[in-house]
Amino acid sequence: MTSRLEIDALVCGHAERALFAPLTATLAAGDIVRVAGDNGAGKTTLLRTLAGLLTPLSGTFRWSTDGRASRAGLGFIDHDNALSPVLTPVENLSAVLRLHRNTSGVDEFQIVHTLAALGLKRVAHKPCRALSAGQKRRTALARLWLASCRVWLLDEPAAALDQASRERLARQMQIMADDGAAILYSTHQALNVTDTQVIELSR
Amino acid sequence: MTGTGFKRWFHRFGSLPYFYDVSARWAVWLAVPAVVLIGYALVAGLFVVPPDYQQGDVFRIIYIHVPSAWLSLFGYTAMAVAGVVALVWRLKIAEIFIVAAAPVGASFTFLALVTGAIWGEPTWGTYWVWDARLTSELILLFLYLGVIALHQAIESPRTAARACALLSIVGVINVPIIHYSVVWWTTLHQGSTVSLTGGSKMDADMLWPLLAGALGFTFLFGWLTLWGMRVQLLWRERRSRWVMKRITHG
Amino acid sequence: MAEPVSFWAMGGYASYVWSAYGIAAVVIVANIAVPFVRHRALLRRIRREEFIDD
Amino acid sequence: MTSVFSAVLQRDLTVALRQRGTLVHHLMFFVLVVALFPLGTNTDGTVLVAVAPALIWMGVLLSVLLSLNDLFKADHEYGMLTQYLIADEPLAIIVAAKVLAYWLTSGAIFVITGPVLVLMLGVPVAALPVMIAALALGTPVLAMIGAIGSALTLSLPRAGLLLSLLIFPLYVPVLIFGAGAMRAAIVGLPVAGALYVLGALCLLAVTLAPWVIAAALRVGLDT
Repeated sequence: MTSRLEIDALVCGHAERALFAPLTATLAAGDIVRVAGDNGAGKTTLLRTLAGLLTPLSGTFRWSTDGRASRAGLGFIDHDNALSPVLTPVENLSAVLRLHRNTSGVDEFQIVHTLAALGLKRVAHKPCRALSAGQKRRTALARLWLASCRVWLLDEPAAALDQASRERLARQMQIMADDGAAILYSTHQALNVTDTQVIELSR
Repeated sequence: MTGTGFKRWFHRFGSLPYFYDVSARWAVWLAVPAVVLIGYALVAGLFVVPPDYQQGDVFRIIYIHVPSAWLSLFGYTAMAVAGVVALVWRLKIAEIFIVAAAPVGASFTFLALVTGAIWGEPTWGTYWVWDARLTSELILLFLYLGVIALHQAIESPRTAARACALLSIVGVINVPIIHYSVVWWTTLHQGSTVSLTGGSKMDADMLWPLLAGALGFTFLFGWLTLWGMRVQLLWRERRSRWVMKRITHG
Repeated sequence: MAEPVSFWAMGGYASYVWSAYGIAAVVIVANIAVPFVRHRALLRRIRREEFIDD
Repeated sequence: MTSVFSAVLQRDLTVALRQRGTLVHHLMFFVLVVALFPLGTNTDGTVLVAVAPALIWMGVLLSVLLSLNDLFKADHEYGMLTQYLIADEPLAIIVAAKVLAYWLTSGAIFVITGPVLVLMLGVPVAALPVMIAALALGTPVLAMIGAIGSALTLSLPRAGLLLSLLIFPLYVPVLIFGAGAMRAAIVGLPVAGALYVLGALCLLAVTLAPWVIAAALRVGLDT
């Protein structure tokens, strides 16, 4: 199952004000595309538009999986980590994973195992409000290991991560790309992944 | 109109600069019939039509009350239809229509309520009677105020208009349900009160001014809403080039 | 034609009929005036290029 | 399809049960509104009995209004709503699960405590079954319509008062038939008609509202 994204002269913005010049690009299986641009250039707006949350000002974009137009199997990790402070990391992750059709079979053991690999074994069963920003970010990123999505949109995945976690994140992104997933991400800190393409958002 | 003809017209009609220019001319075609019809309705209603044998001259308020009551319903239904168009075809003109029509509809609903109350006083002895129509009219006013308040509360104009579109659709589904439940409630409550227009069958010369008045009010509603749309359009597109072009040399 | 003398009296209901028509006139005039005033004010603001930077 | 429904339902119920405080607050508000009202009237029972149905329903309406903003607000803040919107499963199913969880933690409580409170207002015990039926059929409609208003005012920081203006007019049919059924029960008139209409409203709300709520969420978040 391979997914593709074609962007044609897309312009995003808020309240009729365009944030960047019309953008044309494609994202195919195995690509790692980095969205570059300084603060406020519209990186988050672009990602949220491609995820289908915002309507673009003009231009179009088309998702297709094996030729059929569909946005199934899309993974989106943005600034807020979709973690309810009352629930534990395990409960939060199983709730989010159940939303994807192809990963609803993940059981608690796999979740705890992945959290342990990310150094979160001690806090796996504590309410998320007790976690630090870095721990919350790693819990949110655990979805990269657990959900087998074909396309990933990552909004500054490396935010609040220490050096070791950034290395682990970069390695996992590389593995997923080699495995045929398509990744579109924005970041401020450099991540040593081989970007197949860099989209520069300029006015 | 062939398929492509309609599509081209639909997109041109949908394009905002085209609408802004053309609406000035359309306004005339709405204003003239409005003035003529309302003029005829008022003149006939106040002078020509003989007083009602039961209520005497106070019944002449009908020539304002019924047209505005009709307009309150017509306006809200029009907003709901525009809501469907705005949400399904994402047509900005339809969004702008809803936002412009809401205050006009609300003021005529208010007018229907006030004239109903004024008319009720001599007829029933109190200004407010929980009559089925008046109560439904009051709730309809709240529905209008809800749309207006929602539009003012939401920051971005696009989201505000689309939220109002959805609220109008939900509202219009509820209007008949609300009316039915109010009628059930009033009949249960105090038996069927004499309806405002009285049981007497309206004979022809009383009826014509009424129909003319209602039609005239509808044209007036169209004219007022059209102007409201032009203002909304300028506000939402104030930064775009076509507005600058038309304004600086206009 | 109702005789002009009692026209204003409206058969004793003058206050009701004319207050209703008066309020109707006020509502209609207000609905005409508001868009016009706003339209002109908006034109003035746009001409003064107030929105270029905001 | 059903796995997502039960997953979302289970998650929301867990969240609600871990914050038992808010449940108690909603219940206390309802009890206070109904319990303190008689202090404002003279003590002869006939007035209270006559006004009891209206008081119970207004108490339920106000409590629902107050408890509505924690329906989507929390998930919106933590970004969970974003995940719901881009999920593969239809949003209407997820929303239906959320509203059911919300109803279980608020509406259902009013259905149980309402009749008990109404005894304080001097309503004959014989009328209690109808009261329970009316509340059980009416509160889901309040939850569903309230959820539409809550979704529309999602992006607003303080939407409480606006929410009441949006949804109270839509609550009128439930108020009329709910209180109407109770009044008929108190005086022994037939109640079938009012309860059937309430049932119809309930069915209409439960089947149509989730799609409207889903659309409202997409519109509300599209800023």
